[in-house]
Amino acid sequence: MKHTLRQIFRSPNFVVGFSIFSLIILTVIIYPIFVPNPPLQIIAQGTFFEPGIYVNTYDSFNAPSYTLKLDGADSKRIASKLNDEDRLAMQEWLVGFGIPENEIDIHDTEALLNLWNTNFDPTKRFPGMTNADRNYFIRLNNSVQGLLSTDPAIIAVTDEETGSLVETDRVQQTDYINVSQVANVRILPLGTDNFGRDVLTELIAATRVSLLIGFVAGIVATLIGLILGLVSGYLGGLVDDVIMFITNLFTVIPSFVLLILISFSIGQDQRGAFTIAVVIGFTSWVWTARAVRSQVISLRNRDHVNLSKLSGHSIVYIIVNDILPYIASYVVMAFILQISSGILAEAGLSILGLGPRTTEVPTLGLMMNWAMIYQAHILGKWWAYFPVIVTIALIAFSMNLMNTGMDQVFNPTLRD
Amino acid sequence: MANVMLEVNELSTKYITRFQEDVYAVDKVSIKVEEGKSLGIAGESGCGKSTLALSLMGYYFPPLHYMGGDIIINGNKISGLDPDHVRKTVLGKEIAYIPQAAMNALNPTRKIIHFIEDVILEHEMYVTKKDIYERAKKLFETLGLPPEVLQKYPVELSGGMKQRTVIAISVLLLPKVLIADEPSSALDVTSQKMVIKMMKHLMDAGFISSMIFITHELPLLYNVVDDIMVMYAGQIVEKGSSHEMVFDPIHPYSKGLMGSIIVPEEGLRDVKLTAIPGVPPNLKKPPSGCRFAERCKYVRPECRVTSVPLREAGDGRVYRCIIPETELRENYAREEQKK
Amino acid sequence: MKKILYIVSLLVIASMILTACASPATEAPVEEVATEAAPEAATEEVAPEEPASSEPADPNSLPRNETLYFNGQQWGSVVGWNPYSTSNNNGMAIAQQDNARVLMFETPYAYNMLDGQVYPLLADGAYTWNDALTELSFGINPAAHWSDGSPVTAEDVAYTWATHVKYNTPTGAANTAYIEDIVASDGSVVIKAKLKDDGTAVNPLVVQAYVSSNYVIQMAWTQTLEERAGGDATALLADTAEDVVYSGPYHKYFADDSKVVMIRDDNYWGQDASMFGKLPIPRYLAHTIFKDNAAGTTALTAGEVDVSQQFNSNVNLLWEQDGLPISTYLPEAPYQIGASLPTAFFNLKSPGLDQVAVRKAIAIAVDYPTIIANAMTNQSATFDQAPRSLMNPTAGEQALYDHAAVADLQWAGNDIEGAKALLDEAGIVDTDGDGWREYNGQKLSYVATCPNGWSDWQAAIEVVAAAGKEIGIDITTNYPEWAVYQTVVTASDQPLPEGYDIFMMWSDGAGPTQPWSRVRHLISSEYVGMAGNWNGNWGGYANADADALIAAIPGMTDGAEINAAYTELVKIYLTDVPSFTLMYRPQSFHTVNESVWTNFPYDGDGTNPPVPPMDLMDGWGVAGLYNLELVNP
Amino acid sequence: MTLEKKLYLSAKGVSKVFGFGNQKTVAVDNVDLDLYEGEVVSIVGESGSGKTTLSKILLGLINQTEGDIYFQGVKRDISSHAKKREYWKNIQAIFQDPFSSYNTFNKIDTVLLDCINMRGGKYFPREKKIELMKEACSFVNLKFEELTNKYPFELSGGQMQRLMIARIFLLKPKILLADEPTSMIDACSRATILDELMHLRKEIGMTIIFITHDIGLAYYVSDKVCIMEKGRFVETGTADSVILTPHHAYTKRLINDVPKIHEEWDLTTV
Repeated sequence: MKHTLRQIFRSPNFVVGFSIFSLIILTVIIYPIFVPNPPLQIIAQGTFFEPGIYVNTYDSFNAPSYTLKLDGADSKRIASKLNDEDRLAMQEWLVGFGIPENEIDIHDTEALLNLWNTNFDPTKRFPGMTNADRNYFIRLNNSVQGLLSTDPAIIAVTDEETGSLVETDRVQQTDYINVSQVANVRILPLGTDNFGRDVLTELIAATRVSLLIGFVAGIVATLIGLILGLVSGYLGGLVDDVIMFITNLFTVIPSFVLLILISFSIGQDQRGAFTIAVVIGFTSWVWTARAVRSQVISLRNRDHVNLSKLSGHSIVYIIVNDILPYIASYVVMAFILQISSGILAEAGLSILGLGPRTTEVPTLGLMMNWAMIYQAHILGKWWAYFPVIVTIALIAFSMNLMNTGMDQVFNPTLRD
Repeated sequence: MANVMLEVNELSTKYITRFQEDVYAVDKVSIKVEEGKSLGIAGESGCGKSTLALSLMGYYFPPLHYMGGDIIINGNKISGLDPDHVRKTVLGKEIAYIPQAAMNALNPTRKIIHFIEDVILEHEMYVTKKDIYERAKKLFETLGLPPEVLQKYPVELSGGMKQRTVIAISVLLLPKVLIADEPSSALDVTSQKMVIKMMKHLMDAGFISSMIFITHELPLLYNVVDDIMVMYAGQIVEKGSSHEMVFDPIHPYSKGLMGSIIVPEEGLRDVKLTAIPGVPPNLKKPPSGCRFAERCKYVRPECRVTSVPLREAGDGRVYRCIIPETELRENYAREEQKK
Repeated sequence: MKKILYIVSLLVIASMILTACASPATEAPVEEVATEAAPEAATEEVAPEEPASSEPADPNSLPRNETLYFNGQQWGSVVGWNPYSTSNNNGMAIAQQDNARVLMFETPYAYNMLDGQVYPLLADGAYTWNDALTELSFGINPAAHWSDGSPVTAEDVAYTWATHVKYNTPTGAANTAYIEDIVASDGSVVIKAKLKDDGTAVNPLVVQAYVSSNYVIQMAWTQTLEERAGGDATALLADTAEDVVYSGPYHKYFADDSKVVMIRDDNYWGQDASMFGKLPIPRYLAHTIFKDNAAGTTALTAGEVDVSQQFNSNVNLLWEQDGLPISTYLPEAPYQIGASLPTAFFNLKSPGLDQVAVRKAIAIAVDYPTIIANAMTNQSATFDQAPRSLMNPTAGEQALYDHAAVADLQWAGNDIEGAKALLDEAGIVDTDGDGWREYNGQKLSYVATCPNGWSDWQAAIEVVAAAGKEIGIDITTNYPEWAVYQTVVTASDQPLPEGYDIFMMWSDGAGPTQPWSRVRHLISSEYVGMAGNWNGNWGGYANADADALIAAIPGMTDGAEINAAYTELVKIYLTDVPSFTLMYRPQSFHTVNESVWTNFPYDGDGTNPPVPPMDLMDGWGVAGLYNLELVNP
Repeated sequence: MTLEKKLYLSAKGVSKVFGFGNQKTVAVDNVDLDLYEGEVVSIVGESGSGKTTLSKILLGLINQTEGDIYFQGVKRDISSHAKKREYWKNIQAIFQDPFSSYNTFNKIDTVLLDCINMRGGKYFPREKKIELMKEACSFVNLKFEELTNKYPFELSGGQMQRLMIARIFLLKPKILLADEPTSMIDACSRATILDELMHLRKEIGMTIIFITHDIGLAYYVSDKVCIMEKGRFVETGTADSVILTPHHAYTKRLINDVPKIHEEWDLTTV
């Protein structure tokens, strides 16, 4: 046993797979300790906030202010509101309304804005100008208002008695705050999803659930497959025929279709993560059963089994002691594959809307499902779905690597 | 002196296992086979005889690695050449190798004639399939195989027929030297006899010039080859003509081997079989002294220390033992009397 | 070898994920209709009556600058073109609500949701009521003629009604309680309202609405159809009517399971100076049938769709972020004109939900700003802008009740503490310490439901469920398929099964009978126990006061009186909370891509009367078709 | 002679058919066999002759299709696990491949302990058990101390097969069925194994059925030889009479085709 383990850990495939998998498990365990936010809490009002550091604006006014005189602050400010495309568009509008092109210097911000402010009229339309264009120019006009102003911004509060505004503070353009001195800062490394949930926290919780689903599904599938395979292979005869008939039935019906039918028929109110895991397990034992059976058939005529019989051992003893150890490595490999296929099956089901109930736990599939429903892929909100894909891929990949590694150790024909 | 077809000088090869351990399977083996002669290699399983056969081809692929020595076929040195070159110009043409259980390696979905086409087309570009068929048919007829076999699938043939077909295919390109590793051991006695008959015919009819035959079945070897070489733990321990080797072995190991021969002949029941206790050494760490020392009845302290060179015993016989030939023979005679 | 293994396994995983993603279950929010009556091949179909200026194009490669592309109206193959039937699954030509589609079949008047007025279409000038409000009459535009060249007559209007009644079509069944008869007299149409015992009309509002929501169908063709059906109502309604005679500007050109194309009738009577004075601009109206919203959005962004009637999440990003020439009716949030009120209904028979405290607690705990910002991606007016009531957020309806009088009853949502206090006060507390409240010893545990694939509703339901957790009421979600869902919800003669404690349905949008009809559908007890209830009040709410007010309003003429009645109804609604509105939704999502066509209606486009954002096909929205221009002529 | 010796095991008209219909193969065809106390009987046949099937029938590992087996004159009854256990106290086997005869997951001690248990020694004190195992090992010239706590794969093929004999030593069955016990063993170890088998036979007065394809080996060890071809016994008799003066054509061919060393191997007769 020790020897086998050592061999397994010498396989580079296994080691890489195992490292990735351990890393995932560790993250899943450790992250919630440090970031105990509830994964399903809706924190953002609005969809798909970009990844980044969110600093509370209100608190930032109250944070100590520092003056930093940095070069190019103005131009950065202007560039953020008025890029080259916008300047060209302004030029286009101005030319469209009769300003000679040579009078417009789009790089001279002040002159351009002067020209713009004196000429722009939101009601005017030139041929070929669409409503979308018109809206764009209106938005552009709004965004450049006061762009060149050097005045400080005024912070005022409402006087409760008179209802008038009372100036409390002025924010200079050179004022800076230190983020660490702001009371409320939330880092959203992967932004938020369509519900306004923190994607990273949700992802990690979902990974945990998906792994659990995978494990439960794997255990269920492997147990059913193992027991049926052992019984059918060792006893043979009528028992074998009956079990193989059932197994063939399950083989002929694609298991994913079966899975969909079962999940559909048990109704969503019954579909907890555990139930889904059991259902997945229940539909995916077939190959384990068949493989175990064929292994057992080849084992049951081996001399050591005959010898064990001659030593007067009972069927159960023989199955447990003389058959099971020989297929154990195989079963472990099948188990690993079942786990990863269980995770994928859950993801597939959830994407079809047949996954576990949504209000209790996040799962990887559900996250994908909602990201797709809210068209994150069309809108380019990659953080809502891409990390999920990567996670699923990493889990499946690491499991397959481990399996390949073990296969190289256990399967003599693959040895090099 | 007849033309030397195959000459091997101090050939050493090793396996490298998955755990990067070296197994020194062939240790400085030298062989000379003259034209028209056949050599048998005998030994316990794991003594390196199959590895030697593989090494003789000069074509090495992992986990087998070449360590040193020369292989000269018909005057051409093939060791140290580019493996691809060896595969294209040497294998099949100069030297042919029939591995153990070769007959079970035939792709069951292809007809026999297709294997033949593959072999010929690999080496000759401008032949038609019809020509190939004619050639194959002629060859099969000469070798006493029914030509219908050509159009059959491997599964349709009996084991003996399959093995004979494999041998026929391997001599298609008329190699000088044929190396056969246990070509008849999985067959029933009658098929075995037919295979042997065909191999002898190959020699007699000049399809091949020399043959190396590897088996652990001594009675068979005795009846097939001119000379027998006994291997033990990757080394040659004794070599001589087959009659001498069977009836008058020098080395204690050969003696043990020959004493275990069982044949259905009158008087067999009265013979006491000899036994060699113990197991061969681990070739990952071969002993520095005599490799047989651990199992040898006549072992002396110095056996375990110094490595033993091959000694000449006249008439081309060699043996690897510290104890002189005469002393060994005396020992054997004394034991004979004890019984 | 190992490298290859890595790559292969990566590829396998990638493809598994991709295949899985490729089939999201976002099913169209439209009833799936079996295609047993699939339309025949198009090539031999209706050619224009008179030779057109040029040969019509191949339906599979229509000239882009003569074709206006739609999406979101049609989610499966068209079943038929029979205007008597309501099961044609024909989103372009037949679908008929308060705002009838008038592209192929026309109504006497076209309703404009923006100003609440009706404009004559087939009718000749405004309709008139008699003094007693029992008879409504209007003339027929003498220019109006059918596609076969014969004039549209008052007899056609009368015969259409007679047929509806004779065969008890859905239209007939819905109106016989209010309309006694429609007759042609002196070339005019007279609609006689059904009278109450006291001699007044049962409901003048419905009578009035009839003229803008029901198609006029040719008498001669109707007789052909009757003959074909042999007088059998089922056969008549099942007829696919490929030979139908129509009066509208467009008609069927091609239809299969991937698209529907309509072609302009260049002989359309509406080019008469008395009507539009010209033909509508696009020669073809093409509607591609997409698999789901995502596919529709992709086509819209690619410029393959000009007018999109579907929920495009975060639609503003399409122009703000991607700079696409896409716009909605309003340039800023809520982007669309809200008209209907997607509503969560309480099953009043569920244990605990019979308690006002529980209902109201759930309703006030829900985080509406999040629903609007997240589920609707801001494409709904907020409840700050339009406080909850029975009215939609249009100015006209908002003016119909006294906001101040119900201000005390309003809630902003997200009021967890208030909800908890309300429940504590009602004695509904957690007695066994499991974190969930009990009522009568039973844990408050509900399932909130809406159809699967209706993404904005699903997201809203998720937010509702989240609110339950906050206040100690266990709410889980469930998304059955629409086919199942609608069967369950509309069977008001049977108790709602388990899993339908809180469920979402729509309310009426904008129309000539609104907001009366919406109010009625939301709270009138007349639907309790009705088999096949497609109207409303699916939760089984009954309130005699409300019923009385609903019955009285259509007969009222005094504005103040109506106002007081509506205020009272809103009061009842906000007090009893039989259901609660989650968001506002437009009548039609109206998102346009101006890559090819421009001059679509938008807020403040200067049209008079204003063209409503009804995708250029519903009611007065059709007027927008005459204003379109090519971006690059 | 037959009067003195007890009839131990006999088979009467035993047949075994596998499959049915077109797939039907007759593995053992109407075989009669009488085995007397103390005899060594060889069943010689080439692969596919049915000798392994016959041995499994005799062992009670598979059931015959037809015919009866008598053990010590009584019809054998192995219908239940307990009865089988009882039967197997009297008849035991050594199989062809020592490498597959061991459960590689169990230590070697298990094999021997199983035998002690089977002989009713389950509750013997530990020392007694070790004593028994040591005795068995030394009988086959193995050192128990070197074997205990080892796994089968740490042994050579010869050692494994000898341990199998030690097992038989512990079990002391009346009949031993040796199914090609030396075919996977190197020639050098073969003699040792055969020696030890014969030694054991003398020691515990055992009757041996020797199953082999090697006619020379059969001749070397047995009193009586049965030549089996295609499921039938074609020639039966004492070893000398069958091997030295064969009558049946098949026996003749078999003997003729085996390479010999003192006689000419006639390659022309194939």
